Amino acid sequence: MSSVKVELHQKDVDKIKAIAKEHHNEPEELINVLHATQEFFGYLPAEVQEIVGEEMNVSAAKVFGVVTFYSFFTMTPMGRYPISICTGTACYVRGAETVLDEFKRQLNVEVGVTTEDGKFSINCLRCVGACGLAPVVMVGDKTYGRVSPDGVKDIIDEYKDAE
Amino acid sequence: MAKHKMNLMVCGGTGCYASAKGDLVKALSEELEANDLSGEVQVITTGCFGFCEKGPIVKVLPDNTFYVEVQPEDAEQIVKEHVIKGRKVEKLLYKHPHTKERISDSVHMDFYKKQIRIALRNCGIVDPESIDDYIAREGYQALGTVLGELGPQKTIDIMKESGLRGRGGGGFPAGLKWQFAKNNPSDEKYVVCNADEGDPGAFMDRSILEGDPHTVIEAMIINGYAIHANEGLVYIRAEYPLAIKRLKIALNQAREYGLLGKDILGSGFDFDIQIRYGAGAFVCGEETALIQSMEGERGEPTVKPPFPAESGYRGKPTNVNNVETYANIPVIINKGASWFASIGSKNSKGTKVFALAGKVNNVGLIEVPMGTTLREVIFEIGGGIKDGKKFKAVQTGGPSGGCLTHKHLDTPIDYDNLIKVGSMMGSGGMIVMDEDDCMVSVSKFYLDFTVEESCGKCSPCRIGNKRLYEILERITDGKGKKEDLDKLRNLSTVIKEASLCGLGQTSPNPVMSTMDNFYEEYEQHVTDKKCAAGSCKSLMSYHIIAENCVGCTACARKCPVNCITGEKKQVHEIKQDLCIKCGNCMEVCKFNAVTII
Amino acid sequence: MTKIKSLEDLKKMQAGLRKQIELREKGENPDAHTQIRVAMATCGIASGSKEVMDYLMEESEKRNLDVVVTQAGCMGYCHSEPTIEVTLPGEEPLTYGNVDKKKADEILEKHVKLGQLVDGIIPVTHKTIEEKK
Amino acid sequence: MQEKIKVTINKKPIEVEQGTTIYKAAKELNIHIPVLCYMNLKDMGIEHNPGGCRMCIVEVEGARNLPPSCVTKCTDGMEIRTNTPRVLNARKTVMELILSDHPFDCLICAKSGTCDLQKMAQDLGIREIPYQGEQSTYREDTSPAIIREIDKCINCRRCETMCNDIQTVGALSGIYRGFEAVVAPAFEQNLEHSPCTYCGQCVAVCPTGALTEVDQTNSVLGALADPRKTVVVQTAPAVRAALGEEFGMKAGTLVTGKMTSALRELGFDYVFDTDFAADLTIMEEGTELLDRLGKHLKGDKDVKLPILTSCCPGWVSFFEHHFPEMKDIPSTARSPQQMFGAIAKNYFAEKIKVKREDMVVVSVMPCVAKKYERSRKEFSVNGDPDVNYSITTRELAHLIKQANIDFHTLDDQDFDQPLGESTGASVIFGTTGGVIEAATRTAYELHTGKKLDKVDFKQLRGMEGIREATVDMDGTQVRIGIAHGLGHARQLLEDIKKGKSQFHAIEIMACPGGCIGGGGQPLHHGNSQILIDRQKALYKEDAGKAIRKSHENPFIQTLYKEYLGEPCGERSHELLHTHYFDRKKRWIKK
Repeated sequence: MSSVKVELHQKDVDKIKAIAKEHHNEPEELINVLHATQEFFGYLPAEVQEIVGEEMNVSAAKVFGVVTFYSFFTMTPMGRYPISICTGTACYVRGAETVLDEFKRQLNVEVGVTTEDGKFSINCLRCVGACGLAPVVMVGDKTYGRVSPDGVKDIIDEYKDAE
Repeated sequence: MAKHKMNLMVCGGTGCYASAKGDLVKALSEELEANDLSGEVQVITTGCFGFCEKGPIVKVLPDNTFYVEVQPEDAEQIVKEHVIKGRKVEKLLYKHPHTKERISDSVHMDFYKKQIRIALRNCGIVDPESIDDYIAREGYQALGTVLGELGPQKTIDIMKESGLRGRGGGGFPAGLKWQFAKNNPSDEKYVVCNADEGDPGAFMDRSILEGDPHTVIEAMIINGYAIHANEGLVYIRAEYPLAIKRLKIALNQAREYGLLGKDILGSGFDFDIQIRYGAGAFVCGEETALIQSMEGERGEPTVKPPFPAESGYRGKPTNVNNVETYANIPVIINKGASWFASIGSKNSKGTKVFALAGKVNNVGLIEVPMGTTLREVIFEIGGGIKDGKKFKAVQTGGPSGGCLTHKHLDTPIDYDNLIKVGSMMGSGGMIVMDEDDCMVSVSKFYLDFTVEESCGKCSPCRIGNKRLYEILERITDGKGKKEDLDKLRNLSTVIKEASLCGLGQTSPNPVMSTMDNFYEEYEQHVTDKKCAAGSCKSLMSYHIIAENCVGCTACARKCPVNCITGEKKQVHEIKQDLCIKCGNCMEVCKFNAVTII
Repeated sequence: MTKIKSLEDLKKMQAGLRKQIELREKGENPDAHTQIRVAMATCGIASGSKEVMDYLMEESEKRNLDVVVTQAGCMGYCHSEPTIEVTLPGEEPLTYGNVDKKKADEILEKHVKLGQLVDGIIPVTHKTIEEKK
Repeated sequence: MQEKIKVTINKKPIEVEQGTTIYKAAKELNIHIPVLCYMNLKDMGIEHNPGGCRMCIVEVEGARNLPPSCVTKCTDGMEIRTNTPRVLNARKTVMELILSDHPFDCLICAKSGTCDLQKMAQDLGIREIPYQGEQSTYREDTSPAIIREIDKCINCRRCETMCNDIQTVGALSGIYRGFEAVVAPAFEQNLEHSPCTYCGQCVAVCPTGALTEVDQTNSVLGALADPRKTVVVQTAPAVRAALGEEFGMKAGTLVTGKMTSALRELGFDYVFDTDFAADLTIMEEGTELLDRLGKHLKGDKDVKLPILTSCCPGWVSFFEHHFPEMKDIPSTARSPQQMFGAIAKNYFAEKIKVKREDMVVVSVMPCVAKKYERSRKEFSVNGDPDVNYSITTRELAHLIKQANIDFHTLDDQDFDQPLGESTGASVIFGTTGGVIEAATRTAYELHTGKKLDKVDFKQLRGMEGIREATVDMDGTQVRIGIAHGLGHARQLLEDIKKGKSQFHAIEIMACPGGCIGGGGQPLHHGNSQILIDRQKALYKEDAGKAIRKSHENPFIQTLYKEYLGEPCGERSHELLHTHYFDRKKRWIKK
């Protein structure tokens, strides 16, 4: 997992400290703390993990071990419009793979990678529970149902010029 | 409070929420406001109605009108026509797929006819953000009975008599599990609700938490009292923001009412619940992995025994049940063990919620008595196969389950029967497949999932599943050899027998069951290098039938890689080395001149 | 918010809250209750069907009758508005025309409570409104 | 008393205590079940049984699956089979799977011959790997002391347990999941950028070639071949008690004389003994202790007590990383290896009229961290390190084998003088409790001015992780603490920080057992009795020595007279003392 080098400022460190404190600096709450931290920073760069570890009294290696175990955590910033393609079974049998391929083709990026302009990133997720709408694609919080490869362009266009 | 004459129940489940092109609740409320009807008609956001295929759904009560595929722009018509004039909005009623008749209420819809709702009893009726609604529906009464009359052991006895088995997958008798946890002496015990629904294609737990969070809270308190635990934890997927929000609201309401906290209902019993988030690891559905994860560790399972009932969270006796199991418990206490035991089959009592999805007309969340046959579920409730295609298989139990076929359609669904035919109940995913689905690809799909979700702790699962996947990939790529089939069998057996946890012990099920039921399809892939379902791209090629081709150039224009050549009005040709097998040419040809070989 | 201190408290509270949910519960299974449908099209409202509906709702609650009152569209008896349709559980529906509060009171007391027919029935040859359309 | 339960294994009945695992019950019946991840160092209180490798699976009558014998406990009436065709096929298949994700460079692997995986593949008669496919690959990482070639990792997680649970260093963790899962430092960085102390306990327990020490044997051979160089070798005390094992001798066989012969045969110009420097360490550290103790007894509130030993480089790294705020407490005395290097390259080089840059000092150590220690900048003069190369006991064995030396038939020879003379006190440096016992012998006499007759301080000996004792120095009660294994060290330091424990002096060794259990020693393969035997050997050598107190070593006395002046004097400070660094990583940008 490659990480982006970041410079942390005192206020970032204070924020992490505050989050850790909210969770009583209790090693057990590491995952909850990582959730809150990722929500704040958008991702979990190594420097952030180091401080989380220090605050939670857990080694950086272990924090990294936990971060890389769970697919929800990421060490690279996502695009401004993160595209998640559901590849749960219901979506799979209704053609999610071809939709995914089309997104990859049109944006020219692989899964887990952010486009050069920082706008889009593609991720796969397992079942958002909207199987009635399969195949399902999410852009940020917005859900698109019954997406076909033909509809991919429209979805991208919706965000392409948005700022 | 003003007396309401009418309720507009708007489904607030994720499925409906996602398919609405705007804020339906807001649109309806504004329309009512505009017509000065806010005092008489109440808009209520409820949990999932189950019929996700046709969402967003709005139900009008008390006249029980079931509107499907409602969008915000329909609000005006609903209010002006239905609310004011009492005329049903015809175009929003469900249309029977065969008779084309419009059906106005859920009672008469095939989708609902065979269902009995116990776990989902409040979904679609109560406002999940209102504890008063829940209390009005006998909510927390079971807790009162347990605390005031039954006491711990009698409660566990009722659980045992009811025959309730864990709904999370394994089907272990819940009462027995409670008994073990109770019998292990400790001054510190825990109750854990497993809401880490990770099975792709299953969303019953999420629907329950979104639609009726209090039932889970009530059951957890009962559980805590029965085993002498004072602390509960809900381990929930972080990907379920709505369920988390509603659960938090419900927890706060229960605390305000004193149903959580110290001295609950004057019984002297203390109990509270906290939330722990999952972070995207299927293996954390396994209870020992879940406990690791709750302790802030990597979610790697540990060897059982010791079971969590002896040594679980923080090394203390812990009882883990999943959401659906808990949702049954207050009803069992209220209506009695024998009532519950009268529903279902011999060794599987009560109902089971299934997430019916795939190539079936009525996708959605259903709750049927144990012992209902697959045929009833797929062809009656599910309305048969989409687009008039032929039924081929149904996959139950998710990545741990198997693919069943025609010959299993009349098998009554229960824990033991499904295992007998090589599948599993699992958490209740049920994916229907049609003639276009290649069974080798389907097992490859599941193995892909397992490989990604394996924790990597034990060798058979870590490496074995990867190798299984690679062999399947080879076969679907047309590079399979006859001996690969023997390798699949041996590997599957060893992974099943030698893996550490439930994930590895069941991961070969999709392979084994498809090999049992569709062996000829595997053989065909390996020996003839053919995929009859036409889904393995490497095993097929598109060709133009010269007699049929009129040279309209439609295919050539649609081809994304320009691999179709030929002048206008001349027979076209597909350059095989360039073709990416997207199928566009076949789709666009009006003269049936493109074929797959 | 006050804490619930005992099972008795809870039961009391539940009794108070039942009304809130009754409308919905009955609607879930309308066939188990007596249903009264009030025609509420323009013609009905003009001739006072709204008042009749309010009356029916209030009174059936006061008298503790197991009744679901709903509104319907025009039943096609504009000459006899307000019209209401009464369906006892398991029985065929019957339609009354020219219903005012007095008539409504009679229908509740006799038809709904005792199952006796009241004057003013419009013969519809046993068809529900829906089927007629 | 717990009741006994009856089980049968391969139809042989046995009675075992409740809670006994199938593996242990089988062992009692002399039924060997192969294990890869399981490790039981029972004398150290270390048991590692994640149940992950699945090599030890057995068949239990009535069980659906094949349970792992290392963690599955016997239940009454259990019928166990360890060798049915079903078990053997599964075991073989699992092995084939493990090998399918393992590099095929056995012949040139550093672990070849001592690799548990290789041996097991041999035992199972694996001749082909039917399940070939993608292999997981990772970046190789070479640090000053340890090489991580984790393509060879089989996820037994022993190293992780040693690093986190036993040593509490926290340099390693399981990372990723599924097929990519492996053990690595945070962010997959090199060990150098982690809090690793190079204690080498991960290396000591790794069943494959995934973790090995940096091999310096070629550099040593290069120096020996260079006619311009004078090559001096020093050997640490624990080496002589373990080297024989590499040649098939019983654990605890003392091979001091043979080792000396072998080193001479290899071509070293001077064969010296680190024990000499250990005596020197006692002079410096003992003096420091007495100085601080004396001030303390006079009521000086600023004096730093307890004094902590500083001869173990793993331990030094540990407090630099984890307790930097306590870096003023340890003794400033360099370790024996570094004292030796400094004396060799200054005093001895001068004495034999060899230029510093023409002298090569090689150390043979039971330790991996010594490789790192010798590379620390403060131990170099103008880029020339005081100790040029540090090789482990295992590497020395390789050198001897490479040079066709028949170790068994070598005669016993003595070390060269003057840096080869040592006392019994220095010999026991190699075991936990030894350094402080040696220091006590000298400190007693220097403090009281009386002669110490009974030199054996039995209360300081043993294998418990943390030991406490009080030594009566003619009325002055000196409280002594001992910890071995960094986890125990952490515990002791936390107690001191909290004010729970009060000591005057504490000895800490990074490795369980002290240097006898060092990361550079012949592999114990999970048999902790070996460490006990090595310990016994050292005490035996001590007991047999004519001189058993460091300050009585005549060559030490000469050294002070001729060169150093007095302990902790000016020259000593320059050559024999050091300072410590705060190595805690901080990212905060202002």
